[in-house]
Amino acid sequence: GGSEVETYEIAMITDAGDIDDESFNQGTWEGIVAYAEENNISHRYYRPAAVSDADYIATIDLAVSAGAKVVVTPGFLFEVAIYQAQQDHPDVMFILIDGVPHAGDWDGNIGDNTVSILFAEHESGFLAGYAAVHDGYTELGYMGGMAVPAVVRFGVGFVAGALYAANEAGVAISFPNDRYTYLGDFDAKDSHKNEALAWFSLGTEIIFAAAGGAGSSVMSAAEDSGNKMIGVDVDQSSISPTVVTSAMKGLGAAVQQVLAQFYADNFPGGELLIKNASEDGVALPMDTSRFATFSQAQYDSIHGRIASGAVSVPENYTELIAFLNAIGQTTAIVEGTIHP
Amino acid sequence: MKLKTLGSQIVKKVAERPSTISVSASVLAIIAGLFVGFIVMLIINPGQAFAGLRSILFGPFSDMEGGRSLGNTIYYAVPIILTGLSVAFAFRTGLFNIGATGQLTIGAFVAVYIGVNWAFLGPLHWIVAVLGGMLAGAFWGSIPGILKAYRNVHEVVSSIMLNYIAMYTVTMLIKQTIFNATSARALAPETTARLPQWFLGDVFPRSSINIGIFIAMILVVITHIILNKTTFGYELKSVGFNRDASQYAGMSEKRNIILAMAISGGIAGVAGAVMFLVTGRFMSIENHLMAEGFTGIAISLLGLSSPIGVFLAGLFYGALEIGGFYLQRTTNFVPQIIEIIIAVIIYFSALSLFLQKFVANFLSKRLKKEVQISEGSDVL
Amino acid sequence: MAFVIEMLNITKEFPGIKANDDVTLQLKQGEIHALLGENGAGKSTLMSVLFGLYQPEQGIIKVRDKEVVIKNPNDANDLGIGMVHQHFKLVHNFTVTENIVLGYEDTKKGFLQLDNARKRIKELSEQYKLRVDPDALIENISVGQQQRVEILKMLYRDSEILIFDEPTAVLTPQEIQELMKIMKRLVSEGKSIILITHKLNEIKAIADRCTILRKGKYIDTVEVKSTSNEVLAEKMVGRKISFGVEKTPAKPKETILKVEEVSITDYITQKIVVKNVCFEVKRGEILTIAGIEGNGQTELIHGITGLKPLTKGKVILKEQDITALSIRQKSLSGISHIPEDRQKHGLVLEYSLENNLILQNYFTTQFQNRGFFKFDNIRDHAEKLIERFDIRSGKGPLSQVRSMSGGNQQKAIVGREIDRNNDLLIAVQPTRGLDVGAIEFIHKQLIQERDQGKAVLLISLELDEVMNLSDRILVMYEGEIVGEFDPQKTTENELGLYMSGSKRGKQQ
Amino acid sequence: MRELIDLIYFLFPLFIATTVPLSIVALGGLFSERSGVVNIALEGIMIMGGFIGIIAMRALIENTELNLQIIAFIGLFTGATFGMLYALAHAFASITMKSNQIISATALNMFAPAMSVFIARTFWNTSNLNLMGNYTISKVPILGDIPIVGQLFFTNAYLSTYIGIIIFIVATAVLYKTRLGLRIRSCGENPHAADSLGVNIYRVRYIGVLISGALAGMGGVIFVLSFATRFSGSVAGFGFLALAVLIFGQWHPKKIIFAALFFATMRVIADTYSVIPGLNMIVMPREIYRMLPYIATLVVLSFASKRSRAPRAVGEPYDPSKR
Ligand SMILES: Nc1ncnc2c1ncn2[C@@H]1O[C@H](COP(=O)(O)OP(=O)(O)OP(=O)(O)O)[C@@H](O)[C@H]1O
Ligand SMILES: Nc1ncnc2c1ncn2[C@@H]1O[C@H](COP(=O)(O)OP(=O)(O)OP(=O)(O)O)[C@@H](O)[C@H]1O
Ligand SMILES: [Mg+2]
Ligand SMILES: [Mg+2]
Repeated sequence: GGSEVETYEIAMITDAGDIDDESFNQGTWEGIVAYAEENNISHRYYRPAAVSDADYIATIDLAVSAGAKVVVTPGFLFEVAIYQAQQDHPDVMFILIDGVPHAGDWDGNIGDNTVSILFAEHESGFLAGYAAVHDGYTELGYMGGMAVPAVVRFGVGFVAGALYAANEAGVAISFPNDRYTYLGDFDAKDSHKNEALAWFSLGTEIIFAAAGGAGSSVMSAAEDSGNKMIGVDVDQSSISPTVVTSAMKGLGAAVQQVLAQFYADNFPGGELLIKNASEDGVALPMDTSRFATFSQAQYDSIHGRIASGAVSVPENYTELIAFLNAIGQTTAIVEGTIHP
Repeated sequence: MKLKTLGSQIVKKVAERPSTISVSASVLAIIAGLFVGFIVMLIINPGQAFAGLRSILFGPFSDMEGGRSLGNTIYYAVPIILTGLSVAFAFRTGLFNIGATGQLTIGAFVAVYIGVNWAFLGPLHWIVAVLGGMLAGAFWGSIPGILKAYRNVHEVVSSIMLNYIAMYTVTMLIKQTIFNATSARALAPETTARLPQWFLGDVFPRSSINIGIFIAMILVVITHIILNKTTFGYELKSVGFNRDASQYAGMSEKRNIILAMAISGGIAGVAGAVMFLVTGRFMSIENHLMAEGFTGIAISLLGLSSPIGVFLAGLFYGALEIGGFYLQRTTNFVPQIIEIIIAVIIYFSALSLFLQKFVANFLSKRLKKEVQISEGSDVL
Repeated sequence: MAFVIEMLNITKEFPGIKANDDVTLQLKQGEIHALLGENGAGKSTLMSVLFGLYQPEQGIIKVRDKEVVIKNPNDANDLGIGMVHQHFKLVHNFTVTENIVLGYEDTKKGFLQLDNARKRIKELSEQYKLRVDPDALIENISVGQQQRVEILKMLYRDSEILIFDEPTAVLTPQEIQELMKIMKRLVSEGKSIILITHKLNEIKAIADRCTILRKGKYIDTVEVKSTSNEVLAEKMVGRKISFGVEKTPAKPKETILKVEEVSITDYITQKIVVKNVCFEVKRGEILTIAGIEGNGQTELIHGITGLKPLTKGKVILKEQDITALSIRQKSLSGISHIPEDRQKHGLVLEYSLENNLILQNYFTTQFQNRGFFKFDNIRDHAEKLIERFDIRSGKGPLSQVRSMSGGNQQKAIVGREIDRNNDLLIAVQPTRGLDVGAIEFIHKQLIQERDQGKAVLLISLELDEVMNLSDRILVMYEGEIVGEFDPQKTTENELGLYMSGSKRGKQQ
Repeated sequence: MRELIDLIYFLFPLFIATTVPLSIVALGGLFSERSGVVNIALEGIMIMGGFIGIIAMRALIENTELNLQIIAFIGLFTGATFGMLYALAHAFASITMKSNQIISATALNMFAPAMSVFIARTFWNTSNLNLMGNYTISKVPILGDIPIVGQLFFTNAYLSTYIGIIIFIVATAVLYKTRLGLRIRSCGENPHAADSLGVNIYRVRYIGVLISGALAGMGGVIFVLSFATRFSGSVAGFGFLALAVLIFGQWHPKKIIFAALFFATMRVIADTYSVIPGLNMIVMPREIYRMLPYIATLVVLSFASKRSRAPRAVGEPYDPSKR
């Protein structure tokens, strides 16, 4: 047919956010670009006309009709769409990040032409909380964007890591219920900055902001009040001197790895890949972190313990309570706060 | 010969109608907007500009397998037609409803709430859900109406406030009543509550089209009749144009202001219901005002605030959306390009009075007769 | 004799109508030149062309023998042309001073120097006896004072050519006298004046020459001294006109309207504007309330018709207490009302003429069925009234009322209200701004209503009208009825004394 | 007592930080609407001004060693300039072309975010333009040492606060004490009167709209400097809030400042309830706190609007032949 129209082998579909959301869309896309440019493969991203299963499916169809051999979709919002698409396009490979395909019933069904990648955000959050307390911070706060699964895991892990470190170091830290919140959106604005300023004025020394663009307002608050914050997803140290460290997840690396497998003809179709500490899926950027005392050795040690399973990081409220009970710590945070 | 004169007479009759001129001005605005969009595309990437233009022009026919693109054009148009109609109705009665987005949100919530919880209604389920959305929107719309009628509060400022109040209220209510905690969004309405497709499902099998378009058409006809054929519409417009004279004529200006806002809000509420009583689309708890309400303002004006005009402008908007979507297949343009083009078209349609004069001059010359333009006074 | 202004062969078209068709007007230095014509004849349009508000399609304008193009009022001002518009052009929430200096401001380093202006305005107003408070807000002063502000605007600019578009329509007899004196004085100082008015005796009293327009066309320019009123009127209307209304003595029957001890307090100023007013209007009579503007007549009528709440008292219509009824109910129980402010209350300017003609009864079964309009009936109704009341406009029933001339707007309201055939007709200033032909016609209509057994309550500032039409006269001063008179047994002078508060009698 | 004072010292700068952009933009809207042109494009103009202003500041930071406050000043100036240019489009449509003022403004509101994201993506590959640096003035020399006042106004403040105060004074003076102000006000109330006195309605309205563009453009930059460390194509609805503040303030400069301060105060309190004794004891969904400023504004409005009235001619294109 119309051969003048260019084709693209690797396609990505953005979810509700945009390509530069500094979250899964951007991380995923950067991975694709890195791989594709290195190997000279055509690639592009598509934006659905609206946020709904039908629109996602239409966009996947569009990408396939434009020659996509592998379609990457970031975010759990794609679960139902991929469930459908993996049947409609048996010759196309799908990489679903942060989710597992299902028919709307949460009964996971990963097709032979699909790979699901989940990240252990709770382990990343854990590392951040752990490092912060060992670095001497005793008053911590957590601001998530919205209570979507990945953001919940970051928060739960962060609380667990902080209290675990407090236990280890024998310091008393406070993590009251009102220092754990979801902002309600991912935008930079005065409200978020003011809320962060209020926390700082109440003695909070560091805030972990897993909130996309809203993190920028937390940074601004930290700058104005001479406090610190922790970035998320990617290394954010270059944006502001207030960023002590960032709870990273290796989106790009994971995507590149699976793409490489695809082009090496060993696409791990049907598999669920869990990118955790042991898979180097989550990490803190120790080179650029601004720790006062927390050392590389300490980091390597805790990272090892998590990777080996010696420390099993909780990923939801129930697990968090059990985890804290086991180490003899408590938190005032109530379940309704974590899962509003 | 005779036939020819008859033909030219008809042409003349049509050409002399003010509506002909305003419509052709809108068409000119669209052409001008597309032209500027084309220039923008030429500047960015000359090689693809033509492909881009083609894609935007023929967007609704991009993917005709199963009538998908055409069906989706209509599907996307429906909420915009409805919010446009909501704003237009208020405009015609002298009110600026900048609060359609809030009314839409409240309407959507109530519709989805009914959709999730009242499955016992069986086949009536979706009807009740839509009506629920309408009533909720009407309630929300009547608040600025009441504040204006009794407390002289300017409807623009109260509507802006109520937009945010609606947004937070709905976020809170979703969390408390129909929350899907796993995905941090509202639950899906039951199948019985989703808008049926009827035969449209066979005509456009691969698209998302549903009977929302019929709901929109019914409301277009009803509002057209109310505004143009009834004493009720006469009163509403009178109050909008001249409160003092309406009072003198014994009309209840307070009641009419409130009713106008309630009707406007009710239509926006239906828009909310129609948007979310579908498969695979969920109300979010993200604190964002929904864009459809604001787009409705533009569409209402592009349609010259007349129900039928809004209907056509809404369809056109749907076509642009689809065009923008399929633009991604044929070109490399960043998706924002379509938003830019839409904005440019809206801007040019603002120049319609100028364009009308242009058309009128042209016709006057051709017909050698004075041609009258309607200065759009019934717009505001 | 040198002409200061020559407007030669001016043609100005509006959609559907040639408002000026080959009109010529020549103004001599130092004269008062009247411009006469029926409502809609094109007088205001011609003056707007001279003042740069409209561009003519054809014709030229010469100022002091030099051909000029007047593109906007600025050009007109530069040429020394000033204009008092038919509908005042004042910014309602500005002070008198601000209104006068606007566009001609004195500034120092960009800052307004209002003090100098205020001084100058005080001087001017003393010099010409145009009393106004320079610091009062326009919305708080009377129409007469607003008129003075308009004149002061021209004097402040040292305009040499002054256009007055119907300046007397809204003034009391005393104010009109004053204004004439001022005009005479202005011409004696070498200024030249064009005066538009429908009142022939004003023309007779003050004008030197008079140009007459009819239906947009130039008819004649005459020397006023040597031309009789009858001839003027005939040239203007194109037929003979009878002055003075023929009417038989009234035959009052039972009481239709009874107003008992009505008082009204103004909502904003908290002043008592109507005090304990009592009167009756009977079937078959015309009762007039005379008075100078601002003495509570407006509020009294608003109180009777329901536009304003009463603080005290009762309104009884045909023995039924209607005090507490809604406006609609009052109107339905038998009140027709020609409102004082036609553009504010009487019309929806954006609607077509036919839609305005049903404003008071669109809801009746004549025009609707279950809420749906009967368009044919509406059109018929409009055509009937247009015919009967000679309402002229560009596009008949479909004309937008905003585009109609003031006189025709007024006729539309009068027609609408009379046609409703109610027992009580309240007519507030029904002929304000109308030409003699139209006035004659409306006066006849009012008398005919009376003779058919209606009760007519007339409010008028025009003593002529009051004397000619009334069967009984009440004078209102500062919210009170200060006297009752029989027109046969009183004089304009006596009424004037009561109206100005110099004399007061007892209310019967 | 001590705690209360500390609380005030803490909250006061936040009130000011939110009040300043709201009131500057609302004052901008004031000039436009007082001259007779509705400007609901404030949001779009803020975005455009903010966008270009931030680009300019980034360029200066990268390429020069200028003091941050000077850079901020240039940024504000650039934002104002481009806001003005952008508003020119609105002026052209609504004044010269006599078009519907709401429709052209809506177009501007749609265009700005799309265009800014589009340009940023084209040139920087991202729509998030980060902006390094802390723009607070920790203490103004000398003035900062004045007891109480110094603490409240001259420590931890933004340059924009002082600019805002100057703008307020200048705006009030221009509107009420100058020839331009008199003419602007007359055009918004009765353009026919102004026209008949030789005032050029079109020119005056252009000036009104351009002033609104300058102030809104500057407001966009202030928004970014005050609340974030980067620009990403949004000013979080501040343009619409400023419009609301303008109406709330009944089209009067002083009342606008009060309206902005009231709204900002409610908004800050809603965001910082956790530090406010009493409020932090009440357990309520956070959405209720978030709604507070809007509800409070509605309540106040419904008691304070009895005599509120827009400029009479606002929204109507000037047509000399209309009578
Ligand atoms: N005087 C009349 N006589 C008969 N029919 C009429 C009359 N006035 C209006 N109508 C009917 O009402 C309809 C609407 O009139 P018109 O086309 O002027 O409406 P409109 O204001 O343009 O409507 P919209 O709201 O669609 O813009 C016309 O099609 C006509 O049939
Ligand atoms: N702006 C306009 N648009 C359309 N028609 C107009 C306009 N201005 C005036 N006309 C028409 O032109 C004619 C002349 O109007 P004009 O106001 O000049 O009359 P006039 O002699 O001043 O009458 P009056 O004594 O009632 O003031 C009228 O028929 C009027 O309807
Ligand atoms: Mg129409
Ligand atoms: Mg006239």
